[in-house]
This record gives sequence, C-alpha cells and structure tokens, in this order.
Amino acid sequence: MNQPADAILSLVLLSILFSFGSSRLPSLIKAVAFQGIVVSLVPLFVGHELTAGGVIFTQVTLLIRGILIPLCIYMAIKKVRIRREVEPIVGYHASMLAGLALIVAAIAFSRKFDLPGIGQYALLLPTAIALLVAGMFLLMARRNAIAMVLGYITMENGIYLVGATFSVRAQHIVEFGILLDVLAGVMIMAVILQNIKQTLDDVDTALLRTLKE
Amino acid sequence: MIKPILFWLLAMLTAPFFSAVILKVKAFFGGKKGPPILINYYTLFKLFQKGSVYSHSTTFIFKMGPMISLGAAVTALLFLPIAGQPPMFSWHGDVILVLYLLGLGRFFTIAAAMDTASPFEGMGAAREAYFPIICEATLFLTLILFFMLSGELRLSAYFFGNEPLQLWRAAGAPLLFVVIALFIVLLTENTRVPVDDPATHLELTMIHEVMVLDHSGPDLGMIELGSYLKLFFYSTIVARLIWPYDMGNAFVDGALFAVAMLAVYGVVGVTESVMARYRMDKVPKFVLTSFALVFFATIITLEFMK
Amino acid sequence: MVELVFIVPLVAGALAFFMLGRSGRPLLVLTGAVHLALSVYLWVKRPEALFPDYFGVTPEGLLSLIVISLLFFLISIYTQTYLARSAIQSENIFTGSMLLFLSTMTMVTLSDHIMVMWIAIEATTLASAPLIYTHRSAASLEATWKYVLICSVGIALALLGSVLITVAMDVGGVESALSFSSLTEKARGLDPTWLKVGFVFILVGYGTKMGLAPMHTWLPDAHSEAPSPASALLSGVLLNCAYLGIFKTHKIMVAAGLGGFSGMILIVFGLLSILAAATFILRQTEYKRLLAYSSIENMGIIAFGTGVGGLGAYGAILCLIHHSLIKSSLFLTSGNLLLGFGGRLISDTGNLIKEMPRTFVAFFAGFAGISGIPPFGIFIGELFIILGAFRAGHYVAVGLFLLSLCVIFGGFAHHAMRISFEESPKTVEMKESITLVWPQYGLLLTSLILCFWIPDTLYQTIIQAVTIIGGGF
Amino acid sequence: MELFFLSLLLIFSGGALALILQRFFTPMKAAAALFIAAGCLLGLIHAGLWMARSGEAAATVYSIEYLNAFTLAFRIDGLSAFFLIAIHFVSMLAAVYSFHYMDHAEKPLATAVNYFFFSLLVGSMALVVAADNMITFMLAWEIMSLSSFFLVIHNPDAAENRRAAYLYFVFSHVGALFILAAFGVMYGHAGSFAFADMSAIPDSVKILAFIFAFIGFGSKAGVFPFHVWLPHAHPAAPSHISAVMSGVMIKTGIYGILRIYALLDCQRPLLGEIVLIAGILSGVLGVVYALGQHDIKRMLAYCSVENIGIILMGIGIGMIGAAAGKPMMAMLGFAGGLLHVLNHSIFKSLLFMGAGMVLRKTGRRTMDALGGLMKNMKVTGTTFLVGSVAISGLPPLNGFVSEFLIYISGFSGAAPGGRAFVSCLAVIVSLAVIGGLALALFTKVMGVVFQGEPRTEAAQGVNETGAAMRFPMMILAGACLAIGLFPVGFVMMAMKGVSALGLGYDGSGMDVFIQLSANITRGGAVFFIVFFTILAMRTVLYRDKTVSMGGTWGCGFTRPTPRMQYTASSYAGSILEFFRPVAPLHETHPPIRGRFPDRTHYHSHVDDIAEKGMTPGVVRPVLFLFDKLRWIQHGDIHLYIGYILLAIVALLFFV
Repeated sequence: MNQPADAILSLVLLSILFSFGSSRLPSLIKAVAFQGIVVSLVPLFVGHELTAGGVIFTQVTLLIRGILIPLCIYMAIKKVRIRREVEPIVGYHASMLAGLALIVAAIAFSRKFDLPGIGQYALLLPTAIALLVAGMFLLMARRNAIAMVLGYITMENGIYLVGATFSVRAQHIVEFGILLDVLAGVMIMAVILQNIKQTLDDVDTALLRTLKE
Repeated sequence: MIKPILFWLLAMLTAPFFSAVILKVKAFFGGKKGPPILINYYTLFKLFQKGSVYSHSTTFIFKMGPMISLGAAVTALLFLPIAGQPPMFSWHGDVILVLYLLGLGRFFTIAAAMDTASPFEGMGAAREAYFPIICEATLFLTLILFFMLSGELRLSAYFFGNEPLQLWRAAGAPLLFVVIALFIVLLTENTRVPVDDPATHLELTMIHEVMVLDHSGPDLGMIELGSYLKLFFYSTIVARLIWPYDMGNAFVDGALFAVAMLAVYGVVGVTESVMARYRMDKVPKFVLTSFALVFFATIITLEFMK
Repeated sequence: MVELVFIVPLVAGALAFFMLGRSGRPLLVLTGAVHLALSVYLWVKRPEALFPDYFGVTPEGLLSLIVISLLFFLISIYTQTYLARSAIQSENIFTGSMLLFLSTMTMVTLSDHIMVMWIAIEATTLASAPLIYTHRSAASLEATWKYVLICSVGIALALLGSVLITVAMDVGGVESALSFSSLTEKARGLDPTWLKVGFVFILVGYGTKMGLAPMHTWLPDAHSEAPSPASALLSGVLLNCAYLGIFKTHKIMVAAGLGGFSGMILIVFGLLSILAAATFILRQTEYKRLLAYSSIENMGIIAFGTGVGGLGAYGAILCLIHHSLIKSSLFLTSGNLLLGFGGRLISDTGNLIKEMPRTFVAFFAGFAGISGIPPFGIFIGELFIILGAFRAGHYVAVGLFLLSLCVIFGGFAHHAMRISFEESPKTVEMKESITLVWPQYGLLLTSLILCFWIPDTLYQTIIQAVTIIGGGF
Repeated sequence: MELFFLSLLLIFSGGALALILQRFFTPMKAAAALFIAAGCLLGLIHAGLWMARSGEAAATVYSIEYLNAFTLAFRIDGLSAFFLIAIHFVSMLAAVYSFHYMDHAEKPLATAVNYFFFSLLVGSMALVVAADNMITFMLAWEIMSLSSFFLVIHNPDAAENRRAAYLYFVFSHVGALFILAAFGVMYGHAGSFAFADMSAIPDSVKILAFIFAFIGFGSKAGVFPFHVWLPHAHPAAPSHISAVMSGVMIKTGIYGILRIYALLDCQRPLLGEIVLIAGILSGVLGVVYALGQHDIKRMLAYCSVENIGIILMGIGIGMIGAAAGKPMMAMLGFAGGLLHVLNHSIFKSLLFMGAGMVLRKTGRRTMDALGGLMKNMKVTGTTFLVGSVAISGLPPLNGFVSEFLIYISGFSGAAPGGRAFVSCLAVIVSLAVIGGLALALFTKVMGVVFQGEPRTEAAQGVNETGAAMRFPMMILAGACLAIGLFPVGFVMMAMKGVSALGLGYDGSGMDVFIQLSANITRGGAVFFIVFFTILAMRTVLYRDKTVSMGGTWGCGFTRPTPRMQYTASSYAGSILEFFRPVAPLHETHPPIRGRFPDRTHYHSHVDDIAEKGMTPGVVRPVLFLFDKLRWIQHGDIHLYIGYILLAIVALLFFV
C-alpha cells in the first residue's frame, strides 16, 4: 500500500461493492463513471515513460471513459424517463457478499503469477480481474437493460486496465481505435435502449424473451 | 443303354397298376370287392378316347398344365435308378434338377387351376402351393444327409445297385427316420390321406382333385398319368431304401423291387384306410414332423461321423 | 493501396446515409462492382499495404475477401428487387449500413495486426446492428439487442485474449510487432501458458461471433430477423470473418507447438456446434431459423476440420468457401419465400415446385449443396474433413460427427420436402423476376464449378493458407 | 476405355437433349430414348468386348486430374465389366420401353426432367462400377443417389410418393455416410485414396471397415433390415425406372460389397457369415412380405429384397468357402451370386415392365382388382409368365442356373465337421424354402392378375398397344430362356468377375463349370424333348375329337361370378399364417350376422417388422433425446451470457 496507484485502485474496488449494492441507476452510473476515470488515469501512475502523446491520449481516454460514455447512458435515461430501479435477479445483500467474495478471490488469484513491470502494484491485477468479473456479474444478475449495459462498460474498464498496463507496445492509435469502438458500441446500445423503451414501454429484459425455441 | 430305357418304359407302364393296388387295399379294409386291378388303365383309355370341354375363362396355360406336369414326371423318372438299374441320365447335381422339374410341374398345375376362375380350384391351388414348401425343405435336408454319407450329388449314387446298402452301412439306424420322413413327403406330395382325401366328395376339402375339376378328356388323362408317375417316383425312393439289396441279376432285382413297391403302395393304402384326413391347419405340423425327423437323423449321423 | 479496398465502401456508405428515397440502390451495385474489381486486382497483384504493420495481404484473408466481394456484388443485385418488393422504411440507413458492413468486413480480411483485427470485427457488429433492426418490429429489436450485447461481451473477451497474447510476449521476452505474421514467426519464444489463456479467450470471443455453440445463442435470432440480403451477408461472410480471427490465432498456436491443444478445443467446439444445430434443426418451425442453425452446423464442421488439420484443414477451407456461396444463396431464396408466401413459418409454405418453380430449383439445389451432396462443393469438403479426421485418429469424434450429420440431414430433408412438395396453404402470385433468382443461380453455379475445377491460383492460395497449420496432404 | 466414355457421353447428351427439346414432346422422347439406348448399346458392346478377351484379361485403367491434387481414377476389370453388362443391357431396354410408357403429353417438362435424371442415373451407375478410388466412387455414388431420388419423386402430388422419396433420400444419404466411414477407416490406415492400397491394413480394422461398408451398401441394396425404403420407392417411380432401380441400381450395393471384399482381401469366416445371415434373413422375409402385398409393384419390390438375399447367400457362401480354403465352394458360390445378379436384373426388369404395362392400361396396381388380362395382353402375359417361372428359380430358365450353382457350392462345403458346415446347411435349406415360397408367390400373381376372370371393370377390355413397350419384354423373356438353356457363356462371364476378386484361383476348375453348364443344357434339352413328344401325342389324341367351350364348373353354383374367385389375400393367407411371428398379419372384416346379412368387406395387411421397428427403435429415441436439449435456446439473455462465462471457465481448467 505504498503506491498511490494502489490507493485509488482500492477506491475502485470499493466502487464495485457500491455498484453491486446500489438499487438506483444514477448511482450505478456514477460508480461506473468513477471507475472509468480511475482506470484511464492509472497508466500515469504505473511507471511508463510519459511522452506527450501518452499524456494527451490519457486525457482523451479520460474524456471518453469517464465522461462521454456515462453521459450518453444518462442521457438515454433522461430522454425516455426510464424507471430508476435496476430490478435485481440476485438481491442486493447477496450481491454485496458476492462482491466481497469476488474481491478476495481476485486478490488471492492474482497472487499466483508475478508479471514483469507491475510486480510492485499489488492491487492492479486484482482490480482488473474484479472489474471484469463484476461486469459479467452485473450482466447476469440485473434484469434492467441499462444495468446490463453498465455491466458491459465495467467489463470494458477492467480489460482496459489490463491492456493499458501490460501492452506497453500497443500503439496509441490502436488504443484509440478500440476506444472509439467501445464508445460507438455504447452509443448504439443507448439507441437500442431508447427504442426498447418506446416499443415495450419498459427496459425490463424479462420482456425480451420472445425469440426462443 | 437298352436296359435303362426298358426299365423306364416298364415304370411308366406299371405305374397305374401300382396305384390301383392302393384302391384294392382300401377296398379290402372296407370289406368290399373294389374295382378291378387294371382300373386305372381303363380310366386312361377311356379318357384318351374322349374329347374335351374347356371353360371360357381358360387360356393356353390351362392346356399346358397337364403336359408340363406329365413331362416333368417323365423326365424325373429318366434320372431315377429303377429297381437298382442304372438310370438313363446321371450327373453331378441331377437330383436338384429333378426336384426343381417337379416344382415346375407343380407351378403349371397350379397355374392351370387358377386359369379356370373357379373359387374351389383356387382354394386347392393355395394348398398345393403351401404344403410342398415344407416337403422341399425336408427333401433337401435329406439330400444333405445322403451327400454326407455318399459324397455324391446324383440320384444314381443313392439308389443304384447296392448304393442304398452303403447308405445304411454309413448311417445305420438314423436312416429309419429318413424313411419315415420320406414316406410322409410321399403322402404330401401326392396328396394322399392324411393330407388330402382323393376319394372325398366335398370340393372344399380337396387339394389335388379339386384342381383338375375342369380338365377333361386326354388332358385329364395326362394329369392322372402324371400323378401315377409322381407317386411311382417317390415310392421307388422309399422302396429302394427298405429293400437296399442288389442281387446282380436284372430280373431278380426287378421282381424283388416290385415286391418292395407293392409293400410301399400297400402301406399307403393301409394308411388311407386306418387314418382320417387331418384338418387343413393341422397338415403343416404333420409335414413338419418329417423335417424334424430328417434333421434329427442328420444330427445323429454327424455325431457318428465325428 | 490495399486500404483503398475498404475505404471505398466506407466513403460510399457515409454517402449513402444522406441519399434519401431509393437513390441509394444503384450506389450499392456500383460499390459492389468496384469492390469486386479492386479485390480481383488485389488477388492478382498482391501489393504491399501503406501501413504494413496494421494491414497486409494474407492468403486466408484474400480467400475471404474474394468471397465477400463476389457475394456482396450478387447480393446487391438481388437487393434491388427485394427492396422494391418489400416495404422498408428509411432505406438510406439500410444501404448505408450495408456498405459500412462491407467495408468493415473487408477491413477484417485485410488486417494483420491483432488489435486492428479486433477493432474491425467489433466494427462489423456495430455496422450490422442497424441491418438486423431494419424491420423495426419488437422481435427484430430484441434480436438486435441480443446480437449487440452478446457479441460485444464476447468480443470484449477476445480483446482480453489479444492483450493476454501481448502478456505472453512480455513474459516470454519476445520483441515483435503485434502482427499475426510476425507473431507466427516468433511464436516459439512466447510463453506457452499465457498463449494458451490468450487463445482460450480469443476462441470464446471470436467464437461467439462465429456462432460456435454454446456461444451461438444470438445467431438464429439475428439471422431470422434481418432482411434476407442482410442475413445472406451475415451468414455468408460475417461468420467467415470471425473464423479468420480464430484461424490466425490457431496459426500462432501451431507455430508455437501448441497445435494439439488448440486443435482439440476446436474439435470439441465444432462437435458441440453440430450437435446444437441438430437439436434445433429437427423440430424447426421457421425456415430462416432453420438456415441459421444450418450455418451453426457448418461453422462447427469448419472448426472441426481446422482442428483436425492435415487433409481436414484443406477440407475446412473448401467448406468455408462453399458454405458462403450456398448458404447466402439459400438466404436469398428464403427472401423469395417470404415475398411469395408472406409467412416465415415452414407451415406457411409448400409446393414450391409448382408455385415458384425457379425458386424451387435454387432452393432444392441449395439444400442438396448444404447437405453435402454433389455436384456442390461442400460434399468434397466434408469428404476431406471426414477422411482427415480418420487419418488423425479421432475415431470417437468423427463417429459423433457422422451420426449428427445423419440426424441433421434427416431433419433438414424433412423440412425441405415439406417446403418443396407438400400442399401449399396459399397460391403465390409473385413474379419470379430474373434478379430474384439469377444471383442464387450464380452462387450455386460457382460452387458447382469449384467442385470440379479449382483454378490453380486459388488452389495455391488455399495451400499457402493451410500449410502453416499443417494442412494439405 | 474410350468406348466407355463415348457411351457415357451419348447417354448424358440424351438427357441434355431432353431438356433442350422439352417444347416438342414426342421428338424429345424419341431423341432422349434413342441417345440413351444407343449409349447403353455402345457400353454393352464395350463390356462385351472386354469379356470376350481371352484368358486372364488385365484391367484397363484410366485416370484424370481432379482439383489439382487428386485424380479421378477408373478401372475396368472382370467384376466391373460384368456389372456394366447388366447395367447397360437393362437400361437400354428401359430407355426403349420408356418411349411409349411416358405418355403424359400434358407434362412435357416433368418428362424431360425424368429423362435427364434417368440418363444421369445410368451414367453414374456405370461410373460407380468403374471407379477406382474413394473420391471417384463417392462422387459417382452420391450423384447416383440424387438422380434416383428425383426419379422417385417424379410425381410429387401423391403423399405416399413424397414419403417414399423422403425415406429413400434419408436412407441413401445415411448409407453413403456409412460407406464414407468405411473408406475413412481404410484411408486412416492406408493413407491413400487409391483402392489398390487397401489390402495392407490390419485385420481387425478390415472387419470394422467391412461392417461399415456392408451397412452402407446394404441400405442401397435393400438388405433386411435396411430395405425399408425399397417397397415405398419402387411403386412411386415410373415403371421403367423401377425396372432399372430394382434391376440394376440396387445391385451397385452388391457390387460395392464385392469390391470392398476384394480390396480388403480379408480371409476371416466372420465376414462371410455376416453376409450369409443377412442374405438368409432378406431372402426368407423378403418373399414372405411379398406374399402379403396387394400392390403388384410393392410385391415386386419385396421380391427384390428376396433375390438380393439369394445373391448375398451365394456371395456369403463363397466368402466362407474362400476363408475355409475350399476353392471350388468359393468359386461356385461367387459365380452363383454374380450370375444371379445378372439373372435377377433381367427377369425383375421384365416383371416390372409387365407390371408397368398393366398399370398403364388398367390404371390399377391392386392385384385383387385385376384378373383375366392374359386374354387381351398375350405378349405381356406370356412374358410375365416366363419371368415368373424364371424368378421362381425353375428350370429350364435362367433363375434355376444361378440357384443351382449356389446349391452345388453349398453341397461342396457340406462336409461334416468344421465351421462351414452349418452355413452350408442353412443356405441349402433356406434356398429350398425360398424356392417354394417364390413359387407360391408367383403362381398367385399370375393367377390373380393374368388368369381367371376380370374382377373389376378396370381390367376389362384392355389392350397392350405400344410396340416400344412390348419389344423389350420379348427380348428379356428371350434372354431368360437363352441363359437358362445355354448358360455356359454366362457362367464364364461370371467366372471372369470372380477371378477379378483376386482370390488367387487360376483357370483350374473351369472344366467343372463347363461340365455343370453342359449338364444344365442337357437337362433342359431332355425336358424339351419329352415335352414336345407329349405335345405331339396330345395333338394326335385330339385329332378329330369334339372340343367344345362352356362355363367353369362352379361345383353346384348355378351362377358363378368373377367376384367369387379366390383372391390374392386368401391365396396367401394360410402361408402367412405360418409366418405370423415374423410377419404380423392384421385382418379386419365385420362378422356376418342376421338372416339377411348386408354387405361386408375384408381387409388384410402384413406388417414389415423392420419398418414397424424403425419408428420406436430409432426415430423416437433420437427425437426424444434432442427434444430434451431444446431448453438451451430459451431466450433469456442472462443465461446466454452465462454460457459464455461457462465456456471460458471450463476451458481455463484445461490450460
């Protein structure tokens, strides 16, 4: 815990618990936004040489991950006045417990391998794994479509955390392409959400089970 | 070469006589005088003199039936050693040909019966088609046995000279089963009691007689002659098996053979006198016993030869 | 120069969004033609890319590319009449997305960089989402939602997989560009554990997109809800693009000496997909879903063949090409069925041979082809895959393979007979105009010819593609 | 070889011409029939010339490059040539027959398509028997199946035709997959597509491959219990197609079995016993089921099953003989089986053509609706009679010759002791039983269809116009008699086929065959002499006798009617009763009650146990199993994502 990175990463872990426990979408969005900001800042702390391009790119990432993506989800909610509940399949308390277990498991799991370059950042890998699985968890444990989208974003954040810290080689242009993809994806999802709301008058995915065998 | 022909002609001439013996025996059991011993010759003579009446329904098959059945029987006799004398033809596998020729005769007898559009003849035809199937199985099983015993596949190898004796020597007691089985086959193939009663008056229960209802004149004569010959054929086989000895003199052998034949025909007559016709659905079981017997014999013989 | 091939449709697509009414249609054909010409040029010349560390001309890429542009050209011709016959609102979005879709898929085939490949594949998802939602119905909305979400999640995992491969580089201490080609060269140095993990993630990720069971769940919905030309593209070539990603990674694995591991995984997933397809083909009620599941089956067959390697890998590539040709023709034919009978249920159709004879020819030929009956090419592909599998000694696997093929044929044939010969509930009064049948005929004819004669250059390209994964004979 | 391909070219061009000329009905038929027949004639000449070569003729080989790396290899040896003769002979006559048979002028396109696929079928059959590597074989085989499928579905309006076509399609494709599996097993060990390299693989593998191949080819040949498609497909197809399919197409299955056997060169008695048991089952059950049929074409189809059984019995006994090291037994068995292939192709196509003529003129396939056709259909009736006698295996016709050889083979193996004895015993007895049943069967058909009085007005006042339909039947009937009386040449042909099996039996023992054939000829001659003598006597007896006509003696019935005739059902009834365990007989007839009973009816139906067992035994379990899995796709996206996670986790365990 002697690294500043670890300090904020622990906050991210907290935000995961928070997102698991929160029953209302706006708070969930805030949590996701916070994670986005943090993960896009992490590369600055992790000791890569800070080129100008690097710094600029970090800011762009911050802009997109931290602000744009959460914003367009928020807009979607605003525009169509979606109910604020996340309609859990797994209850909040159970989710909280699951989150704790997840974090512990992630830390224990990441002890297994020591990777060059990031050895000293104790929480980096755990956080990445935790974010990944947490996203998956939200995707599977929330009936509300928007919550699911947010889960997807959480996942993406986790993957970005891994990517940004390990693939030092990855050219920024490529990273940027990835970023754009994610952004576009989220936007399209937002559009779909609006359409769902308009056609079905709710974003409860229980209504989206007509196509089956 | 002359002797085979002689015996072949002799067989064809005496066949009607032997059949008459059956009638005599039955008459005896019935306490009657019975028809003259040459009755069958009179019948044939009478029939050959007559003309014929044909049904509108019939076609040329109706006319072919008698000819082919007679022809088949005659040809069969050409391959059979009569009275232990050499047959006119004999080669590897001739016995199969003979059996199938008799089958050909049956085919056309049935076809001729079906030609008349008469319900009763169809009925008889169906039975005529049914029962011999089992007989054939029996016969071919017997053939396998004989082949195992003699290592040959020709009639003369079983019934010529003292070959039958060789069979008895090789097989021994089991051959007794075969004799019984062959006797059953004889009764079935020639539609005698207990399979069929030639003397009955109810068409519903007939087999052979009903099939020839519409034949008349020479056609009927040929059919009768054919049936005599067929009976003679099977009787010869049985007779040779019960009298397997060979004296080496044609006349003596002929005489003894005639005696054996009389015995066989007599037994047929006795059977007809003491037994009643089986119900039609009982007949297959009766015929199957012959198959069982031969099968039994074959198995035992196998043990012997081991 | 290489990049031009996907830039052209990109620009055209951007343009198409602003072309109102039906003015976009000719652009579709025009772009298709240009694209075809460019691809042929690429095939012949094999030029260098402007950004060689992102893009490059690889044999497998070329194969997919040429198929894509041939298909797109014919499909665009078909689309003219289809659009005219069916009511589609906001046509400009449809045409625009079609073109963008084409451009992104082209990009997939030409990208050599792991990340760029990922970007392109994700882009195909985004570009094709509007196509699925064309009909604006609740069902199509649901299909789109599932398609986008499931594919995005899956592909996110593929991204993780790509990242993990870079981790494998770090751990293995390999200095290399992130391009498939150079990684394949230096594969020996990569850390095997991380490489395996990376492959697993990439397989599941791109497998989701390729429609391998159990990640196939989105596929039947999307393919059945999209308008037929779009389904033809989705099923015909999009799956190939996803397969390309797996194929290239498999190449790295083989080069790293982990071919056994990845091959076995491919075989297992292939079998799973075939079994899943069998499950739903048997009692299928909608003909487009039927075709969709048949695509899953064929993807399974291809994965199986790739995993088997040797003769099987060669057969897999043949299956890949012929499946694209035949399946897209079948989907176009299903468009005719929809136009003619108006219903999407199999029970809505019937007696095709009398009602729409020309369509019947295309339909039944396609059915025979997809079931691996000559004179269509899948037959020879499956033949090689099966023989190759026996050669490689996977007796149990190939036994399951054959049995499930029997089941699938039984089911598919039942539906095909139903559609073709049973009494029809209604009489069709649709004119089978040339453009509604000849594209299918063209595709089927190509498959037929390729079953008996493969141009040498094509043959050489296939061989180049498969030799690295131990393909060939 | 050039001649061979030239004939193929002619045949295919016939089909193509049909499609081109479909506008003009009669010229189209004429052109197509002419070209196909000419092509077949050429092929026949080619095969005949090949056969005519003296001594151990070497195989002619030909190969073309295929898909840059492979070859389509063709090889014609004795076996191929033998089958080619049958194929081309029957197809030629069928083509001629079709000219008058296909008279639906209102459906020119359907007819043209029929001719097209007919030519494809003939050509692909020729290619199948000429193929010399797996790829070529499978290609030709599948095209054969596909084209014959389209021939079966010629008239899709009738529901039973559709069902028949579906059954046939599935059976042939599944069979093809089994063959492919067999090839796969072989390729897996030999590593080569060429047929020549297959004998090097281990014996256990050989047995596996042979069993796969036997199932595959058996389902094409109609071996019990894979024959289910056959009695459905043959009535559905046009009669000349049934003639070709039943006459020669199913024989390609026999060819496949023989070829695989020759390739594997595996001398285990087990193989022979498998073939033998299958043969006996098909033989007996086939003829029993045939007895139970009312539809004449269905009956003939089941009868094909029976004859396939006889052929397999010959081949099986031959294989057992080869395994037991008894050359004479082996050669006789194979020769008998092969000769029966030729014979059956002749008389079965003859019978189907006759049935086709009946169907054309009366429009009825139900036997009990016919009767008395002999009077107006002299040629058809007579040739049908010849065919019936021949197929019952009776002398002096060709059916007897092949069965005779099989009998002799069985007997020559019937030395006590040893594994072979039981097989021989089984073969001989079951052949005898089959012979008897076949006799009953065909006396029934002759009697009910062609003899007696017409049972319905459909059978009254018919004719047999159409020379193109009569002519082939006469040729075929002539062929039956020719082979039956002078078998030596044909037996030698069969021997050429046997020598191609590579059993290492040289020319020795040929004299035995010549002897046997000569004997058969002598037997026939003797019979004919006797017969003609009797004929002469008969004519003498009938000279200047009064021959009058009258009604049939109705045994007391004053007004007999045609409806009183014995029906096919009742004719076969008692025999079927005997076989009830294997052929469940269902009868429905309301009992007659009351003093003045009203009209009653009788309906009987025999179940094919294989067909009965197919649904509960195969279809339902499969459906059940897969229906249990359908919940996978239940529409809930959460679990869909769960699947992805599951896949990842499962895979990570194996890393």
